[in-house]
Amino acid sequence: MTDLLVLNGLQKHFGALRATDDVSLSVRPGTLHALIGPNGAGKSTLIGQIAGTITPDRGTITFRGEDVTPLTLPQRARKGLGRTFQISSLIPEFSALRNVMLAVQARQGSSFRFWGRVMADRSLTGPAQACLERVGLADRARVPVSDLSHGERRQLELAVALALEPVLLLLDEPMAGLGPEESRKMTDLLHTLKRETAMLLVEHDMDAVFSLADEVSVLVYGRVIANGPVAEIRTSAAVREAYLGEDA
Amino acid sequence: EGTKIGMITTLSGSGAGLGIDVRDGFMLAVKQGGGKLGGKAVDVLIEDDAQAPDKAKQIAEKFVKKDEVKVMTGIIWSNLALAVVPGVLKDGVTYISTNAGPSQLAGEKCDPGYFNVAWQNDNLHEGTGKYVNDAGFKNVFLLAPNYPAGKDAIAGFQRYYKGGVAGSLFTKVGQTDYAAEIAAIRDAKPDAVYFFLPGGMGIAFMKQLQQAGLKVPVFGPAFSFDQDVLPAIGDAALGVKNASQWSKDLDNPANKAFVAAFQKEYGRLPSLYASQGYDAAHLIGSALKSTDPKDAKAFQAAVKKADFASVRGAFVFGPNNHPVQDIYVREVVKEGDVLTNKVIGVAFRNHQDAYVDLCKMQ
Amino acid sequence: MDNSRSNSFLRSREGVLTVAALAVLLAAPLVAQAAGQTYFISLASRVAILALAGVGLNLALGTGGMISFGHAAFFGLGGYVAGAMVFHAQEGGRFLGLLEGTQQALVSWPLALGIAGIAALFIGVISLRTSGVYFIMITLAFAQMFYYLGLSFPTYGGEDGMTLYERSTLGGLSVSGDLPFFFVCFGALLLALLLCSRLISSRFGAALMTARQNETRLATVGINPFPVRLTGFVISAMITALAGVLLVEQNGFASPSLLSWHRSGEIMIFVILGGVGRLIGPVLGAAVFILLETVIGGYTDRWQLVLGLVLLGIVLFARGGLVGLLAGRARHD
Amino acid sequence: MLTVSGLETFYGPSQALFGVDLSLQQGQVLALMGRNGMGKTTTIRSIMRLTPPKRGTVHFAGQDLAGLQAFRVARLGLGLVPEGRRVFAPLSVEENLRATAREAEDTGGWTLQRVYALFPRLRERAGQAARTLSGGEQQMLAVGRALMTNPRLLILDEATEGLAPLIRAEIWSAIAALKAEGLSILVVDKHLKDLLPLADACVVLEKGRSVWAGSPQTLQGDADLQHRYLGV
Amino acid sequence: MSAAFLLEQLLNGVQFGVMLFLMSAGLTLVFGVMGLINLAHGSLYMVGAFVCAWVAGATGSFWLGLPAGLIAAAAAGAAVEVLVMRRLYDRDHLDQVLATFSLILIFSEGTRWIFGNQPLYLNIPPLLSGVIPLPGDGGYPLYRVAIIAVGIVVAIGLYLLISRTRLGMQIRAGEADREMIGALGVDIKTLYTVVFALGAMLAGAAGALVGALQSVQVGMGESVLILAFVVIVIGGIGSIKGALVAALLVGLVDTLGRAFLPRLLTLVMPASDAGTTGSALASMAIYLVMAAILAWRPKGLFPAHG
Ligand SMILES: Nc1ncnc2c1ncn2[C@@H]1O[C@H](COP(=O)(O)OP(=O)(O)OP(=O)(O)O)[C@@H](O)[C@H]1O
Ligand SMILES: Nc1ncnc2c1ncn2[C@@H]1O[C@H](COP(=O)(O)OP(=O)(O)OP(=O)(O)O)[C@@H](O)[C@H]1O
Ligand SMILES: CC(C)C[C@H](N)C(=O)O
Ligand SMILES: [Mg+2]
Ligand SMILES: [Mg+2]
Repeated sequence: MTDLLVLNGLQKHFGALRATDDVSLSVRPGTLHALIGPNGAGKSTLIGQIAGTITPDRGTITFRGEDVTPLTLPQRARKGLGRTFQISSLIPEFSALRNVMLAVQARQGSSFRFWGRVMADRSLTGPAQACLERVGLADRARVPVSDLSHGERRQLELAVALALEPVLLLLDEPMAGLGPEESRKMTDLLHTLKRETAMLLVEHDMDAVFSLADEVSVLVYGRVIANGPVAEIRTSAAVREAYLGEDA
Repeated sequence: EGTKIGMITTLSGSGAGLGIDVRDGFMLAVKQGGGKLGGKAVDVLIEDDAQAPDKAKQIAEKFVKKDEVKVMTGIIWSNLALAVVPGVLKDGVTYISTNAGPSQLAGEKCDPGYFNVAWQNDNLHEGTGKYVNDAGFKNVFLLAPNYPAGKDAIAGFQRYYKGGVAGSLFTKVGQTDYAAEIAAIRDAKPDAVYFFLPGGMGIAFMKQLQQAGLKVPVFGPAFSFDQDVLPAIGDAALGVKNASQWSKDLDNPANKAFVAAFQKEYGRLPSLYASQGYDAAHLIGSALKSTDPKDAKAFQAAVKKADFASVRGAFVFGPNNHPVQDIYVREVVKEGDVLTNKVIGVAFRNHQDAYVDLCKMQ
Repeated sequence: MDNSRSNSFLRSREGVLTVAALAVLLAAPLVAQAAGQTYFISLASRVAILALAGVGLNLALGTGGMISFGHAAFFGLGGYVAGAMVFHAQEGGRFLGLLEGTQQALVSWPLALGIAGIAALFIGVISLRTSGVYFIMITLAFAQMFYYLGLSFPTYGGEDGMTLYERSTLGGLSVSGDLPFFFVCFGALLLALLLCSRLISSRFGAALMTARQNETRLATVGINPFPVRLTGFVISAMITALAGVLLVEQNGFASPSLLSWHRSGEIMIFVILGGVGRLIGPVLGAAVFILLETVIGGYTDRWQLVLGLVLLGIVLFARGGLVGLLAGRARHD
Repeated sequence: MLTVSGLETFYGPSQALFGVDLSLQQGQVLALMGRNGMGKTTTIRSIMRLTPPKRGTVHFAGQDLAGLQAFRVARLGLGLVPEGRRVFAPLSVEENLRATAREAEDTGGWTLQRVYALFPRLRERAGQAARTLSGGEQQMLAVGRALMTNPRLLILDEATEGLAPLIRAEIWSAIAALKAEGLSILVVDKHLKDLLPLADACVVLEKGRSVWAGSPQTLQGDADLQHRYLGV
Repeated sequence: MSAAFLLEQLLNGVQFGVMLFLMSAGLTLVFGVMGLINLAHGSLYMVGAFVCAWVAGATGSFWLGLPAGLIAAAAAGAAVEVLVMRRLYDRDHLDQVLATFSLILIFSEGTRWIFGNQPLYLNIPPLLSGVIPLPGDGGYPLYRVAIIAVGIVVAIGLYLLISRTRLGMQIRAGEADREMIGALGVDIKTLYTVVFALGAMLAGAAGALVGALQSVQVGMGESVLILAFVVIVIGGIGSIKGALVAALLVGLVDTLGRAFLPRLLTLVMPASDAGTTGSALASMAIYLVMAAILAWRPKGLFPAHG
């Protein structure tokens, strides 16, 4: 089986700074690939390039065998690249349900219908409600985002991404700001999701990373310094020195 | 309850000075008559058009439909008059223009219900044109705003000025910086400048011309040098010649009384706009004496006689209901501290506008 | 809103307000007619027309977050095209050298909307590259170009404008009477409101509202914001253009003041005063503004001062405009 | 040094705090704990008078803070590292540090050089706009910015959120150093493992009330307590 | 066409640009830095001009009128900030639009009430009333040269104030996060009142200086206001440098367009049409330029962010 996502020699400079420095890496289907590294290592920049918000200076991104480097953000999303944001990015005036419905609608590719009422449209509400159920927000469907707590927003963020039925899900620090209990719930949720979609996870919560990941890449100063299964990374002296410290 | 007269005029915005003078002149006459014109009680409804055509149109509609006004007056600007007048005439209103005198309404679109008590737009420009021509200037620079009355101005001037044109520029309406135009004038080396810039535009132009140290004789219609702008222009205006159908110093009893009363009432000298408002009131009064505007035919016939003592001296209406009158040449002088105009000659006697032949209403 | 929800909208305070406002607007001219006060019929028509212009802008501004300061361009363009057709029907000549004039509204009005729509498409494609205040100003720039074009277009009178001596006829119907014409205006307003309310709750509406609130989110789920915005902008422009058409028909007069930035500002004031993004907002805004202007103007020369104070009071003390004051904050699903 | 009693705070009509009491001695580290949404941030906002409390009192160094505007409270010597960083996005790193800096009353206060020494990464990025910093870099900047006001009481609300383990450890050792210098500190943080050894006292919030106060040793020793209030 | 003519037109463009800069600088400060849309900025310009003209008229001295105009504009600005704008910082920009639109109405009618309907007289001081000779037999008013000088000094001063001083940092920080800067001990309310008054004072300065060139009348601020917005948008909102460059650009485009477009068009069309078409095009020129620049750089020439 070919790799789902292949990054080849990606580079991104900001002035003199090499935020991404010749990164090559691949994500296999059906796996959860974690990306860790110190603050400012370039993880979010890398996610941005894969999703399409940041244009790389050089290198290619191949997704499901196709070169997606020239595609725009929405085009990539339609090819099956879903993402969540490090800082929640939802539609504040909409209810949780409508936030997810928008994703369902996008997947159906039907945003130029002007007359029918979305709330009366079972082909939108049905799947959206299902996604909310999966993340445990079913009973909060009609609550506007502005009234949701921080943790609930992170869950909703995930529900929106799920509604796109992505082939690969890009997750940027989904645990940030969650308390111990919510973190554990989120980890459980990602565990069940692992069965359907491949994921690229950026996270500083090592408990979560080590319990979820199949494979880990370590990014330092824009470069991949290590790559391999969890056990290997965990014990790598270089990784300990650059990132983990005494923590793990 | 007296006869209703609807006055639509400009009382706000940069053109407010003109409308306020027309109104004050008109209301002075009403006040002198003790609330009556021609012995009949009148009820003057005054509304501000803010110099916007559609606003004027709305007010006219309200006057016609709500207040059932049969006589209207007061509009300052040609574009507003063209928006309002044809419509109200259809509704049987008699319209007395106090200032706007677009050529269309003097020519093809003339109407028995429309009278202009001031002048046709071109008249004062024609007067200055004649004077400049007679004075022997051969190479004049022309300046006017880029709008229809501006083009009428240039056309009117050139109808009687036969010399060469050193250059001509159309400026933006409401423009206040004329540095670029002044440089162009300097560069063209004309022997005189003719400009038509009413209100604040003229103030700015004259001041800047003087500041630029450009010593060239300037001429204009009275609009560029009347009492509403002279104090603000300052000494830059001294000695400038301009043409007008009226002047503060015209020697007739009506005018003497008007100027004195106006000064007493409002504490300032009247402008030609004020004189036009005052005349309009008396014109209406003269017709009210014997008729009622509800009988439009009779009323209009009475208006056409122009049987009142105009502050400009005698005048009659021509076949197109526009004045046949003398056009004077004035000079800006200083009386004590006050800048004002003095008649120094006559450009035309019994002058008639150029569009009368296009008017089918003979 | 599904069906049960649309009923709940009608029962909500905002719904009641909407129905009440429209009922008053409809009833006023009927009462005026009965009382022989025909002037109030034209006043009501004008309220309906300017409200319609506001409804158009509200779609771009309130729903789509595109603060256009150039809607006078569409308002005036619609008005000028419709006016030009009547003008040519009366005075001969051809529109743009191509089309014979006509007094048939069923021909000239759609033509006016079509041309305004094309202009909006063109302006939108360029302007939507920008956002925020840059968008405000680039739309103003385009409107100013149209304004100066109108000023110097001698065929249609330049600054003098053009006077039309008769209204267009609608099919076989004459709308020269005040009351029939009011019904046309009111009908147009009602249709536009219906269109907007359906649009907002449709799939397109969801995308358009998201484009306003969170553009990245829209792109991330795979919807390109640009065509969504552009479509919203064009529809909005065409609604406003219809208002321009009606105003020219009502006044029998078209002039560059239709295109001036004051006009854009005025339409925007209606929307803000009424309540941005609220269905009935522009209607309330236009009605209150015009009434204030007429009433205060009747009492004092200093009406601008009083109007200014009243408006200031409303902004400072009523969040969300008049609708916000009367019906509370907006509810969404 | 800081005494809070009976704090009740509202967001519009909805009440978030229902009675919070706590007190912090000069030179102490106080850990404010509780699950998500229990009112920790709101307590801090109430102390700083960013969201003025409806009832209850706050005294700092003997002074009643009632009626003061937030900037006056800050000038008394409260330095805030807010939840979610809130660095000044368009300003450069150095400008962020300098804009609100206040001189220390005595020598040995915080200066640009000392902050850079604490976070060398910030020195590297000194001229860069804060908006383009990585999440963790922004967090360091927020801490540095608060230190530059030379506070007498440092308030850290989730200051290690999103930091890499190594940096987190550095921040903790920096906090320990500050404590050793005698600075009073109020900390909210979810990493109990790091926090408890440093704390002198703990207060636990639940649903807007302070429900437990005691020493970190007691808390650490009581698994039931931890589970009940903190979900650990 | 002589070289002196060209030079004079260039100077005119620069002078007009500098005047626009004075007007725009305050606007871009208040808007880019404080996040406020202030349509009433033109009214502050008017206040400056009226008070300057009135005091100069009463005392006979422009040099007393000028500071009076500045103080009056600054005071009006401070009052507007304290009474109105302060309540609108956390509101939508559109609320600010409506509020400041109301302020225009209030200011215009209020000014008319106080000063009457007639334009006021304000002339340039004798000290500055000379003409500087230009090559050829041209000349250029000293007063306009003085305006250019004032503009340049203000530009440099403001640039330094905003980008180099701690006060400037605090102002910019306040725009980014008003609550946070307060929580760190800065009295942002007072600071903003001061900045607003400073912006108002610059507008008042522009009004007073220009009042001596033009007519001082109600409504004088309106057209300048639109141009000032054009300038700050072309320059990039919040950027003092951008405002200066854009103001000069707009000043030159407008002046040179008026001076040369009608002539240029005579090459391709009859002279009578060229006059009208040329002046119509000249009026449009700055808007064409703005649309082109924004289509090319959607955040203006010097985007302050990013
Ligand atoms: N637009 C930009 N301009 C300049 N530098 C930038 C820009 N965006 C990011 N950087 C820099 O690039 C580096 C990588 O940033 P990035 O956000 O990818 O880090 P990260 O690995 O996600 O860190 P964290 O774990 O702290 O979120 C940082 O040093 C950051 O300051
Ligand atoms: N701006 C706000 N408006 C309305 N309610 C709010 C606001 N901020 C917080 N709340 C509510 O107040 C309560 C306390 O929130 P607070 O942010 O103080 O909790 P916290 O303990 O800091 O949580 P976390 O660990 O998630 O930061 C929560 O129920 C929250 O939903
Ligand atoms: C001031 C007037 C001379 C104006 C001119 N009559 C016009 O029609 O616009
Ligand atoms: Mg990151
Ligand atoms: Mg918190």
